[in-house]
Amino acid sequence: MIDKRIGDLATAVAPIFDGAAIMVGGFGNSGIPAGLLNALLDHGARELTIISNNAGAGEDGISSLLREKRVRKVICSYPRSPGSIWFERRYEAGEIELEIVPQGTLAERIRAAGAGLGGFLTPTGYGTLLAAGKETREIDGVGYVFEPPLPADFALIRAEAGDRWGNLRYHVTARNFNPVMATAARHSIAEVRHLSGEPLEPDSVITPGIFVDSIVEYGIRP
Amino acid sequence: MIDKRIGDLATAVAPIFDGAAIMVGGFGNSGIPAGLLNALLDHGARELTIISNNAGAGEDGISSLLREKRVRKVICSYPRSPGSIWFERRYEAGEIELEIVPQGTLAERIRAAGAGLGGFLTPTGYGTLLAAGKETREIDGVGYVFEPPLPADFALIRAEAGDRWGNLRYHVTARNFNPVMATAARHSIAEVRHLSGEPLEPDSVITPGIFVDSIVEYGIRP
Amino acid sequence: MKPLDENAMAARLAQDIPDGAYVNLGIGLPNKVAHFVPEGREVMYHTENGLLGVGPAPATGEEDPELIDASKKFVTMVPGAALFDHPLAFSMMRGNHLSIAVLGAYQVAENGDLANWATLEQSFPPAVGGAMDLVAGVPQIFVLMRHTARDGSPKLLKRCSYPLTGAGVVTRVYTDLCVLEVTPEGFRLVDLAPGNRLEEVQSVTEARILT
Amino acid sequence: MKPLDENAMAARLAQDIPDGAYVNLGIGLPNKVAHFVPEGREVMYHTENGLLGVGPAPATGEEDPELIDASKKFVTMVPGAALFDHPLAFSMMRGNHLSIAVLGAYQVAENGDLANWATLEQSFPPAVGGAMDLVAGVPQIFVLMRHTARDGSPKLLKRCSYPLTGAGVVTRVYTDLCVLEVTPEGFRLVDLAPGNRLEEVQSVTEARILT
Repeated sequence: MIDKRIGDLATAVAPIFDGAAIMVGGFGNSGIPAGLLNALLDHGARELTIISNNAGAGEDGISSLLREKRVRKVICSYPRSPGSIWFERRYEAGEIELEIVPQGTLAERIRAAGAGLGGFLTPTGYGTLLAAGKETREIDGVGYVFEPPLPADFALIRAEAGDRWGNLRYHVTARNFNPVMATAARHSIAEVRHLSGEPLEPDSVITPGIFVDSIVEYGIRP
Repeated sequence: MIDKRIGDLATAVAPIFDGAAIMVGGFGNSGIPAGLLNALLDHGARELTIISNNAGAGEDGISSLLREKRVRKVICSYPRSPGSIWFERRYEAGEIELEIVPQGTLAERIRAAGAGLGGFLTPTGYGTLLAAGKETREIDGVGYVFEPPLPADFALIRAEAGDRWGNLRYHVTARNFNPVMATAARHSIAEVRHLSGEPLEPDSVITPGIFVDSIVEYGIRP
Repeated sequence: MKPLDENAMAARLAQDIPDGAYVNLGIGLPNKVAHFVPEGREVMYHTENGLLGVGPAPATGEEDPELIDASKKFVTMVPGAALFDHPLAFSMMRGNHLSIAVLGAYQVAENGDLANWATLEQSFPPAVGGAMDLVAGVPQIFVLMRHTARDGSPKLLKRCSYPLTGAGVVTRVYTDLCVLEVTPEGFRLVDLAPGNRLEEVQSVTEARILT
Repeated sequence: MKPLDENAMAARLAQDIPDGAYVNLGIGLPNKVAHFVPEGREVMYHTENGLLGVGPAPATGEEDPELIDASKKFVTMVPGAALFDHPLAFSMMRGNHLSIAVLGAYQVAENGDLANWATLEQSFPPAVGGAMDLVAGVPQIFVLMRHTARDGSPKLLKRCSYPLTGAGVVTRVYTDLCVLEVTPEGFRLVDLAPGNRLEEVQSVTEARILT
């Protein structure tokens, strides 16, 4: 029988190891796996690489991991949100490595990893600092940058509803990076607002359960 | 006001010109835009390139275009379905050009065109005849083939429900190639079983209307 | 000189957004454009975090905490809206499906180069977001910004000194003093804000304004 | 020799599909495997035209004309099923997400090479479908086929003579005479169909069978 349900957040994040690369879904506060991030802070793993669109804000979530010096490297498109004080502090002190990736390239590199592709050519960033040192190519007068896939050891995903097969459905713009990240990690962990033993409607599934390794209920919204 | 509705199939296919490259959604008989294909036959355009997973079967749809010698080239993964007699006849007589593309590479090349990418590296087909003459690369011990994007002049799409904004929703496995083809053509034409002036639920939309140029009702199922 | 205020700047740009357009509005001033699109035009606003059909801000108390735009502000959805994930949101941009993007800028050069993501300050972390994806794939890039920097220095330059967001990508510039089109020859005047003279505007512009 | 019939072949292979596996079954004989998975195991069947959770054929009159599998046969959906488009269906394959693919073959070589998409006949149009995508990304490739061709010629070879579907991709071969594992040294016997002796099976096999 397929049953990916896990009883509590601590058990869900227990497999995460020191030095792991972790994708964190969400954009701003929408679709952030807040429960799993709290559990990861308690879990204590360090030397982490965090792959996420933003670099946290305030005192919770990714920010709390930065504050407690658990993060070695951040790969993101936009680390400078209002209130991302802990990122800025660590960055200015030279305590973390930063890799800036254009937002669409970030999504596409993650997708390539999940889809088993070896990389792709994108026009994004051609002729800019973010293409420095990268392979480029001109096709029919358009310049492209070669970008490699970006996989991770773990993905922390936030969804609205899920079932025991790991199928997920999202609420409005909380979808964002969550579905694509679920495909690209060796081990994807989903927190869902409503977890059911009954299956989701096959038509309404956005993330098929094959991409999800474990699923845990966390009813609180951001 | 945005209103992409068109009153009849003939008007919907009227912009198609001789020599056009046309994507045709569907897999087997599921999700085939049968009404638009009938209208295309009546329309009379010739020297067409057809991009589709299969090459038709029986006497209708793509098969009828092959029978009437409207097709110059077929790009597909699997032309040899039971009943694809018109394809086989034209192929054996050397009357059409055939480009065989692995099914996943076909989907991905179409996606790359719709997503503005310049191509990608796939492990599919590496070391086979279908990689002959193509650029290849080895990364971390895995061989990859470089595949270019595959765009089209037109896409003929079949969906279950649509609205005046061009938003589409599909029925079960009739989704297949339809959503990705809608993104990759300069002009995408959708036939839908139910066309409404009322909007689809934003969460239920699979093809956002931005990818659809015109939409016409055709209530008959395969 | 008689600079327009921010609302008037946004209203001027909004005149040039046609009925049926698919438009991405950048963070800050560009976001205001949505309030000024003339009656009778249906414009679909795109936000890269997964919504086409962004509606106005919700009434207080009606906010959905997970329904936000790229500025992370609470929004609503208009009829005909669609939700999707990040890869599809960026296919819309990169794949030439949107009509217009309206962006802010630090600098614009007469060859259409745009600098809007990083300054030369080393301690300040760079943040690119979706700007490079927009300029790579959206056919019309409108820049909406003050004509000069806060210290009075010009922002419309012969060449950008800040790191580029994209090369040769800007099609129009809307400032508080004028509207310029980027042509192969350089900036060409479309119109002046009411009550301004070209010589005065030229005096605060490093690049030559053609007429 | 005592060859298994097709049902017994499918049943033998089905023994090796574990509970919770995600499995793609090829057209023809491989499709039969679903009928023989032992009770108590929940296996999710994937079809590349956009369904994970393929169920048995519907009762006559209950068919949904648009709910089909890769063989274009009418199917149903099991609880926990999900629907998606072609790009995502192939991400599941190419991206190493499926557990097992069961395929037919013209030829299998002792180095794991698979030939199952094209013969050497020129007039016959080639048709690859999803086979090359499956072997590129699914970690366990099980071949299910008769041990020899209709004319009695061997199909388990030192090297394939037909065009390859993939190089070094097959992990196991299930025939009507035996089960073989592909190892770095070549085919290694897992078991013989009841009532058969290795020497006899070897006599209809071009490649060496190790024990």
